[in-house]
Amino acid sequence: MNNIGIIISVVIIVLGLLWLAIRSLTGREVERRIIFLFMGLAVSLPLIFNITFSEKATPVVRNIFNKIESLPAGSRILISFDYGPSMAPEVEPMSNAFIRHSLAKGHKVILMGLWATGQSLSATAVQDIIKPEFPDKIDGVDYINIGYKAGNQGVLNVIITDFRKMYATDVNGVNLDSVAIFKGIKSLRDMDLMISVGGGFPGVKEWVLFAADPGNIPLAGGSAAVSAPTYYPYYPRQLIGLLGGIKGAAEYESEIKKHYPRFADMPTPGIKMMGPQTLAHLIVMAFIVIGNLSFFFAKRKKIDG
Amino acid sequence: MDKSRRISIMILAGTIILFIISWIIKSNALQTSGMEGSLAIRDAFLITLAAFLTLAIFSFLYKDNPYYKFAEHLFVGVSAAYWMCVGFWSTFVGNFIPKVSTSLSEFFKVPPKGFEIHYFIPLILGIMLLMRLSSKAGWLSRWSLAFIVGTTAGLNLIRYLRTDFITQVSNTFVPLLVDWKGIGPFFSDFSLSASGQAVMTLANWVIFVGVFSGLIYFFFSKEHKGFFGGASRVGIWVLMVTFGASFGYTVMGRVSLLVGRLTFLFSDWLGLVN
Amino acid sequence: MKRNIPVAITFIVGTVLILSVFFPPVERMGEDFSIFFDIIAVFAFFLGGGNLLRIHSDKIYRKQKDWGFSVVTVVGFCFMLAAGLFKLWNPGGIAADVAAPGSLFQLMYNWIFNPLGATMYALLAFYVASASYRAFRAKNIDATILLVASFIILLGRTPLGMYATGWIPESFSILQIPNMAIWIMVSPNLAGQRAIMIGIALGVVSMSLRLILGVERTYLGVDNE
Amino acid sequence: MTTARETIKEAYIGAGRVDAYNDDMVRYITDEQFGYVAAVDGIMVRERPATCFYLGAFFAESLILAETGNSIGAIQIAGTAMPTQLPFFVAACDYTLIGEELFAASAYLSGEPKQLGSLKGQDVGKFMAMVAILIGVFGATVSEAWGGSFFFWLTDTVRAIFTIQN
Repeated sequence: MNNIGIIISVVIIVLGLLWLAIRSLTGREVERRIIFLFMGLAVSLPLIFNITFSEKATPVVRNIFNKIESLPAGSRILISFDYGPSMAPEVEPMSNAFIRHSLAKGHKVILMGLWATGQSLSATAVQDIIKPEFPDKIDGVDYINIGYKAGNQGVLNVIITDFRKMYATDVNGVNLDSVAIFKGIKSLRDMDLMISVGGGFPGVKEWVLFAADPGNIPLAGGSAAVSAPTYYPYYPRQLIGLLGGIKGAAEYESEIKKHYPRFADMPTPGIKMMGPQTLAHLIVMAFIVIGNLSFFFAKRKKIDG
Repeated sequence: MDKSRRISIMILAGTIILFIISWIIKSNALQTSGMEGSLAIRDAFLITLAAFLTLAIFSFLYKDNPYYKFAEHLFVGVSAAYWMCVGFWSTFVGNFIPKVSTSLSEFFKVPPKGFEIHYFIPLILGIMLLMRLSSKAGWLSRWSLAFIVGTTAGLNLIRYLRTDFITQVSNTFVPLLVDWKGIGPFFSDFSLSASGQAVMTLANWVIFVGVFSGLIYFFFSKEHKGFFGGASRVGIWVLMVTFGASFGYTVMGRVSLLVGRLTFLFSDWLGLVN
Repeated sequence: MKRNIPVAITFIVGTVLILSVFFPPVERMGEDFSIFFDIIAVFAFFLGGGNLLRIHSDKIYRKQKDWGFSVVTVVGFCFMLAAGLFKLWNPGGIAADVAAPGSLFQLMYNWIFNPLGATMYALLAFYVASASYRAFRAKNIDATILLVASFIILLGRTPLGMYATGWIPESFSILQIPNMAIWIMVSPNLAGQRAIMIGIALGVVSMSLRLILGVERTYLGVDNE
Repeated sequence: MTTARETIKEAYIGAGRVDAYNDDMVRYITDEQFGYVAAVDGIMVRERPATCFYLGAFFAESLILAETGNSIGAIQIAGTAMPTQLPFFVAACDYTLIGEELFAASAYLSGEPKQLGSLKGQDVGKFMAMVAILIGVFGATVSEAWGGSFFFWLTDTVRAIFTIQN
């Protein structure tokens, strides 16, 4: 299936590009909607044929994996949902992978969010990932969802010295003083690892500025591709690792699949999305090349004539 | 009735019929997969709704049209209300109510934290902010705006100075020769692993030259001529590579979002792929 | 009164927050101000909602062009607001998470808000494609460098790069496209981003100082008196 | 909107061509992102301007505007401080003001002392950063290559100056 799918998709796309190249090199306009159609096809075909590739983790991704592996079981990991629908397809696989990995390793997981949408996303993660896949883990003991608070960096500025001043209860109104997981936690400084998943404002950058750097707390990031390059100056001193876009998510998924047999059958949206992604990248590059060729061709013709 | 109006009514009717057909088929599909009756009908409705809204937005690619406008306006309304509700329950009820009223705390079922009078400051400033909606008392909102601006400025000043300025400068103190063992070993290993000293050395040179010339490019007090001009030229090239990287990543991100939506249409709605 | 008090507020609040970093006695005050800020942030959401409602009801009232769509906005807004504020269909009642699974609020998030928001941004993939074909030109050295670097990233972030250059031996593995992509990210990209970051940080610091000292007052708007 | 009209009118007065100005030149379209883009696209295609300036804060719409400008053959000049939109402008426009260049350009063009002052202040900061980087890199290199306690001390001192502890 994989091979036939690849062949069919590539043939359709290559023929289309040839047509486009001939048309534009002979100086005829191609309508915008035809370009749109190409893009739609380039993404749809690999999806329908279910084309996937194998992934290998790069150092900036493996650093996060190794950090979670090296912490002793029972360490406290905080995962912040700092994204909304506009980034969800890219970064939701990351937050799911982090939750799976941390819980499988026996860590305590605290979920929160600096985006209001984080309230819905963390609730979904508990419902769809933690409850069905880790039925033995108990809310308030092994994991807790404390939800969203308004105020962006203002929230971080409080919880870096005192959690309870900002968060009196979890999302279900349970007092934080009465839950086992929060025993001995005063502030963010008691976390063994913080992970911010998101790519806008507030996001990884605010976590570095207002939590990780002043508190000297290890921070990992999962970011939408658009803003991932801007976080590199923090790597590796202020940010131990970074998943950039869907490729980062796919690499992380493949890494946990490799090390944990229990995740052999887990859904891997990140890896699945890399098939369409690859073809779409090819199309974009081909468009740039064809567009430039016809541009210079037309320019030369003008000079000659 | 003119022709274009007739066509648009026909399209609307067609859309509604398609919606209902999709709803019925999806309910059946969900029920055969073992979902309980009423729940299947509800979920089938929701999935179909989401799919039609998705398609309505995509229809903008053909041209601007009423379906797109409908979806866009719906989005604006729903998202504003979403943020309001979550903000109200999480922070207003969660952080403000417990500090000011025991009976209200009981009503909202949040643990009271003891009365603190200075918590009325944010309430007053908040109400002043809402005065913006009135044209007469609008100037009062400046007080709250001043508080917001002051907090942001105070929070940002130290943190940006420390993390984005000072630490970035000191992180650039890189040795320009790494683990020097002589010319031979230097040229023998161009692998990307940390042991590749040539690669490390090269990387450090690029970081040093790149940051330095980039700063020169953004240095406006001296005209960019001579050495300064050359350095700022190098600076712009490094910045161009940076933008190239951002460009590549942005393309990647945009495509991912499209893949995400098409995955929803193909698998959740149409059930073409699992 | 209309200008001096706001400037004073900005000065006091800003100064306290700066001092709270260095002096423990002021730390508590800094925390309180942060919490006040967070609570006021909620009012900013209310303001946003109120503004939206005002603009659209005005449009409806005056029967302006496309006022029908404003009805859609207002209805969507009120429906979502009711679902959230009264926690409709929420299995846990008033004490539960507003976004508890199964609540009307969460259903509307999952099946209306999320698909709409995600699809809006998914449109951009199409525009990237058409801009690639019609707008991105290597018309000078700068743009050429940019496009070449982006090609390396685009290839390197997919399995294609490995297929194309996997034959290059390990001792020269930096020439493999995926490794080149990594190298670009951690060297030139890092350098360029850092130069930009230092510049922006200085901009933020200078802007914050001007705000706190009351030199910069444009945020107060224009006086009409 | 009113502010924009005032500004443009003043510019026309400044250039001595107040007769060429009328209020319809400045239009408000809509506050919806894509609705705005669609409308501006339409205007550009119909009126075929010779030059398009895109200055200020842009989000995802940058790409669509620049593409339309390219297709009508206009000379395009862009300036924005939005890091995520800069690549698209650089690739699609004839000239792009990058980040602070935009503010610097506006400061020099207007000659306003307040703006120029803050620009100078930031340049002092950049100068300090450059000097520190030169010393730090020199010290780090020498101590890495030949050792020597003096250079260790030098690097550490510069590093210490550039580290806040709290």
